Amino acid sequence: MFFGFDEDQIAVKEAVGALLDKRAGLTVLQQAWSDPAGPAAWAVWPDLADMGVQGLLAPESAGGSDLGWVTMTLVLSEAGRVALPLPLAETAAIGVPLLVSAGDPAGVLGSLVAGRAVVTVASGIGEADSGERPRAPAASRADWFVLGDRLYGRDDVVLRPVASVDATRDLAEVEALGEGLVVGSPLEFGALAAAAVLVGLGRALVSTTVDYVKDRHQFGVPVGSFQAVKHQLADAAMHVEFAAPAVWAAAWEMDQRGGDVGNIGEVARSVSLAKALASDAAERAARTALQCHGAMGYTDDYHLHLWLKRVWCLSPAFGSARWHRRRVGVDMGLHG
Amino acid sequence: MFFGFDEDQIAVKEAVGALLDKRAGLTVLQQAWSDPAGPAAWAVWPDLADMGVQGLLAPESAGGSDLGWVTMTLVLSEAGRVALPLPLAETAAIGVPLLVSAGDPAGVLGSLVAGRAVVTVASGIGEADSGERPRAPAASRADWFVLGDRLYGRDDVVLRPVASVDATRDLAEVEALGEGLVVGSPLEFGALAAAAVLVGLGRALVSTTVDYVKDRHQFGVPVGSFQAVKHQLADAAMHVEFAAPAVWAAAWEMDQRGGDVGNIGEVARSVSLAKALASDAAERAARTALQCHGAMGYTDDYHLHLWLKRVWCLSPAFGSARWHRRRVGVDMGLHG
Amino acid sequence: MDLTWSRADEDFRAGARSWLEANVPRPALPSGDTSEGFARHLEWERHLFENRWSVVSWPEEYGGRGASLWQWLIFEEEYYRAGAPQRVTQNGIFLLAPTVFEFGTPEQQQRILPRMAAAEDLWCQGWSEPGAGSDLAGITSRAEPVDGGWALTGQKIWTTRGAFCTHLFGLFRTDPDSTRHRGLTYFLVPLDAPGVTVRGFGRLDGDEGFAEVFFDGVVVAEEAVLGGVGQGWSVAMATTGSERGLTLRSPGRFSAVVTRLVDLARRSADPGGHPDPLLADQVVRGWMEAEAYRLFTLQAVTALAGGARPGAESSLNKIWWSELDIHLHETALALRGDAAELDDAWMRGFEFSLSGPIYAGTNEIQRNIAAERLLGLPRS
Amino acid sequence: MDLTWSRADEDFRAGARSWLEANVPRPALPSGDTSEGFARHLEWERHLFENRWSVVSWPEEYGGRGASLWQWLIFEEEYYRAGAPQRVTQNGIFLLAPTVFEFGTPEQQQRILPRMAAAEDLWCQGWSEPGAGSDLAGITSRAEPVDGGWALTGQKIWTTRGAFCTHLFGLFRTDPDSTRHRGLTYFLVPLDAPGVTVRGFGRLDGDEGFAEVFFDGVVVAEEAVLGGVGQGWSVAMATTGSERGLTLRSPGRFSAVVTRLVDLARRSADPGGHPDPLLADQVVRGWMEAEAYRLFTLQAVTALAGGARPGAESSLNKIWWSELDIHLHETALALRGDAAELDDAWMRGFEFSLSGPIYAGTNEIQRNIAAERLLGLPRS
Repeated sequence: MFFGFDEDQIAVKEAVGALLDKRAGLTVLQQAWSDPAGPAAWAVWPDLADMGVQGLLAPESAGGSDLGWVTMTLVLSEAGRVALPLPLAETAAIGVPLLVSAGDPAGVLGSLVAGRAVVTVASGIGEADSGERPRAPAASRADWFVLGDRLYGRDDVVLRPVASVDATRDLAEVEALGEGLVVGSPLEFGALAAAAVLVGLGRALVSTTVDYVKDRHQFGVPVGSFQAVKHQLADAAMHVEFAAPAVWAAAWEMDQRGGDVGNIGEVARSVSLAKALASDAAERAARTALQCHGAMGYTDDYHLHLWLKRVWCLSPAFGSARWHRRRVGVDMGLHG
Repeated sequence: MFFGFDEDQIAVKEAVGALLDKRAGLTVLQQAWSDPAGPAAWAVWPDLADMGVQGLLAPESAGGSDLGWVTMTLVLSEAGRVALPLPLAETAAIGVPLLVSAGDPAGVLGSLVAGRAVVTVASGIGEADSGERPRAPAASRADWFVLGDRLYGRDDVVLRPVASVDATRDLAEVEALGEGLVVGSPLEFGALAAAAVLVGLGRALVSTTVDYVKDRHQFGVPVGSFQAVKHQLADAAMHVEFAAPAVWAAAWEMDQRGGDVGNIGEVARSVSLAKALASDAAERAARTALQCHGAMGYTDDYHLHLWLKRVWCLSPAFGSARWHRRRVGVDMGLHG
Repeated sequence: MDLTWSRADEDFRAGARSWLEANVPRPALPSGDTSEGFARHLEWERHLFENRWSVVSWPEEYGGRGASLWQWLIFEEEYYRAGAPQRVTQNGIFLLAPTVFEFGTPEQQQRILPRMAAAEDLWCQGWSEPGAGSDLAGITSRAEPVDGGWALTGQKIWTTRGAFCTHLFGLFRTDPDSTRHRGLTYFLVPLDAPGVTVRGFGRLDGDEGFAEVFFDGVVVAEEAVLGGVGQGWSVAMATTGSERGLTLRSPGRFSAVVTRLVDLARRSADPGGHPDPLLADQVVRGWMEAEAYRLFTLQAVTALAGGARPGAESSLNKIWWSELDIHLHETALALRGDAAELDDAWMRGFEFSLSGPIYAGTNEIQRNIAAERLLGLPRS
Repeated sequence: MDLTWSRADEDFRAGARSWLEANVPRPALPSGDTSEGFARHLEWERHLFENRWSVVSWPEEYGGRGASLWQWLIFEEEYYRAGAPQRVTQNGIFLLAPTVFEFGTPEQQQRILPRMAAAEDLWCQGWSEPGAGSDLAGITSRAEPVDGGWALTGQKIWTTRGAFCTHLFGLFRTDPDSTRHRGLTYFLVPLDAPGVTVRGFGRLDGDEGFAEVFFDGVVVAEEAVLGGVGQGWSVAMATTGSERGLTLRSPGRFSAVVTRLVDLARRSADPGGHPDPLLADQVVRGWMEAEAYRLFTLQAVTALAGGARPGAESSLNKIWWSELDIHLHETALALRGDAAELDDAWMRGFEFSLSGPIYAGTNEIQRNIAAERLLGLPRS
């Protein structure tokens, strides 16, 4: 029993974190807000590939490192920390393992790992039919689209841009034209990846807010010295820190199963645990962050809203907390 | 439009409140804890009848005043305030109006109004079957038992005492022997009456706790000067004060329908509103009261537990908050 | 107790309803917090005024109908029910006007109120400063006496729709040696005066709803003072009571959202014809909390109609409606599933609801007020 | 990362499980917080000791097995899984013993620990005083030097099972001029010493679980001091860290409740075979929060096994498990419908769970600690 990270895992996380801080900081994020498909937003993508991030779940034969899900989720939480406006989860943590598992039917794994091609994944998984069409982020730049359990090339889809609350999402409705290639459901991979990003977003929201309330004075004292602020932040930090181990544990279990879509049902309960806790924790952190920032958080002149909106997008993605609790309840025989 | 009380209503409430303070104070309540059927606990019963309380919903022909539900709920909230350990709701607000509505088939209305006979009402209303037998409070002293929509005399039931968390409840399982008399469902009357008592309990819990935290010092200052304590109490007070008008409004609607069981379905939504809000508010007030009292609230040497336990008994009685929300949801077409 | 409406009130309701049905713009106007939308809203406001629905509770001489508080509630209920546009004049009508009625000179009332009702003068609120948000008493903007008036210097921030308005009401420090809430004065300032600079900036939802207003020796006349030099705090508190109390958040606003939410829930049904039972429960909870708010308000208006003054229970009011508003919108987004992220009316409403616990005194401040003034707990 | 147990750990688990299955008393013992129940519990504690399951993580010389932290966790998991009796010796074993291991002299360790493990000496905690609950530094009980030792005077309260114990550990003020947390000393006191008076009184649930302990010039020897005169605060904080941290609330405790709760939910099904979906959701939420607690604990034990010291995250731990415990029992009562009021094991468990956010430092204090020491927010 050892519930910690080994040196390699920590080294990868820190290297990616440093790269993101340097090449995907706040200025880049703000540029992505007005031009999500533009060169500024995407400049870090090849750097990430050079560092091997897109290939973390790919075998060495495809140019990957096969370091596995524990490393992947650590890296995704770094992407969440900086609110990276790129489809890293969709490409590296959904597209790659689906293609690996399906035997790379389109022969594109190498280009994904090399950072030359981009995968995105359409919504509509894990919720009752909302009457909306499937939508995918990074639609202007994606080369491959996962819809349901199939993969489509860019020429096999029709895209209609729609506005997300988070403009960096570059969202579009996706309609498939052809048959596509069967690659398997992205649900488990997507839910776990989103959970990891949400942990990073949640931690960043707590730490940004802690910094703000230490500095901001009202009534002659720092706002952060008021019990009402302290207690909200202590609760937010607690929920994020209790969600994080569930994400690492689900990643470890995924690695034990070899990330094979065939027997992925065995990890479903751990994935639901991770996603439910992470969605709830990140939503709480977002609400707390905004309330503790006061009006400052409510302006788009300040950067907080970029993290808030990402949480609002990812919390329901690949199944809300409620949906995942229900899935576990069904598994326990508590629902019809 | 006038959402207030008239002078008569206020006068009755104040007179009953004064009587309860004088004749059913803390000492009497503590005696009822060890001997709920004893003379000390019951001494105020004839006084209440002398004041006309048991007859508030009875016509003048039966010795009542027919003052109606608004006055009745005001009086019941006073009973909640002092945690009166007697079946006033069961007798005056359920037994009497059921018998009035049913034409007094047993000919007992006069004795109820005069305080010479006592009605109790069995549980099991408004919840899924819990597998338990119906239970009624004040079982040792009750003359009449409402089970389902029927009334049974004491000789037509078998009683087996069972322990409630609230020893003043004098609880027993009730098994009916005969056919009984059909008097109609006690659900609406019971839910509204319990809601009124819960508002009184909730207000008392808030005010007792406010007094305690003003007095209790820690870290050199009154506990009540800490924001964490203030905010919990402000929230508790808010929920109780927003529940109260819903109780009065449901009572007014009940009066408009003449309290007739025949068309009582028309007030069901208002009753559910009142009971759901009152149950939730009283539970919150109980939790807050205990937390703000600290260890002091956790001893049976101190009186707080008597109010807490009454809340725990009445909050689920005649339908929990959840049950009443579901009933409204069904009415709105939101549940199958 | 009598929870029925009088015949006169029912007639008033019928009149409001039929006028609104015939006049509310379709499709709905664009957001009033953009410059294009604001202009469209102004047309609507002036149309309201011309038909005497702009300020129903004001005396007829100022453009109102002398309607009772009850009728005002009825009008609001009908206004929201009809899906009529957000009132871009609300900061003047609901926040400044009650103060002018109470503290203004007859000259000020004549000069200010009719033009406000007609949406000729558009008023924004200058309360917050970079260093004084929830802590209003930390204001440092100052007014110095000059010949025939005052010179204003300083900066206001978070001024809603400041970039679109013509006038500002705000607090300035007239006694330079004063601290905290002493030595403040309430000023009425035209935004076209020399030395005023207004910079609009965006809200969370992307609308340009906020402004910073800079004052660089802006000269105003003596008549720009409302309620007496040095009396600014108590005059402002009256306005603040109004903002936190009944006026901004009439129950009809939330009842209208509940109606839309129930409709959304019915349309979000699974193949069996019903929404997720957990969300159905949240919808009913929202209905219950909106009903409780309506009833609490009826109780409060009964007291006001009987001569009571608004008290600290308005703090409870503000906590309740702001949390209710968030709850309703969160429930709607949950019903939307992962389509919640679309930038539509529900998401916009959700974003706006999140400002509720912040503006007009944060809910933390409101809980302090309720604890100290209603419950009598000691100050920290 | 490796979330599998070693072969040795699996063997340890199998050994514990089979012994517990064969030895746990059936039917369950009466509450250990009544005098009759306490005696029955002592028999059990001695039986545990004789089989070396009383203090598995202690060195063998004191009656333990020298088990690792991991094995201690495994034992606890099996202990709760088996429905074994509440440990009435827990205040000694889990709160005092770690302090004796860290601060005790070899003589104290030899004298105290084996008799504690064997349930010969029964230790209760004397922290709180009528004027010092959450604010431990407000202690006024004092110790005055006398020939060869100290004379203790004062009053302790909320001493769990004080009426049944033989010894007390507690803080007394040795420097009469000191204030707050300076000048306190940690004493070990036999309750049969002349001048000690113990008055038991009831808890919320009716059990006589509390005591007041009065000291009227009680003379103790120099060896009654643990960890140095005047060092009481830092010594006590070590114990408090222990109380708030891992020891009292092993994850197995909550996992066992979850198992019973899932079972209750299945039995509370409607005619269609399923419980109310809202309550099913609450059951799953409880399972998730218990799982999160288990994983958080595994992470923390990994750090401890790697040489880390317990830190302020133990405050988060305490908030989490105490709120989880209430949530689990509230859900159970909701499943019971209006039968919840029956004075049964679920109601008893609910009542006990409500003490969680109060004892061992209220959750308000824990949130302050987490905010200040983990997040670095300024003190008030």
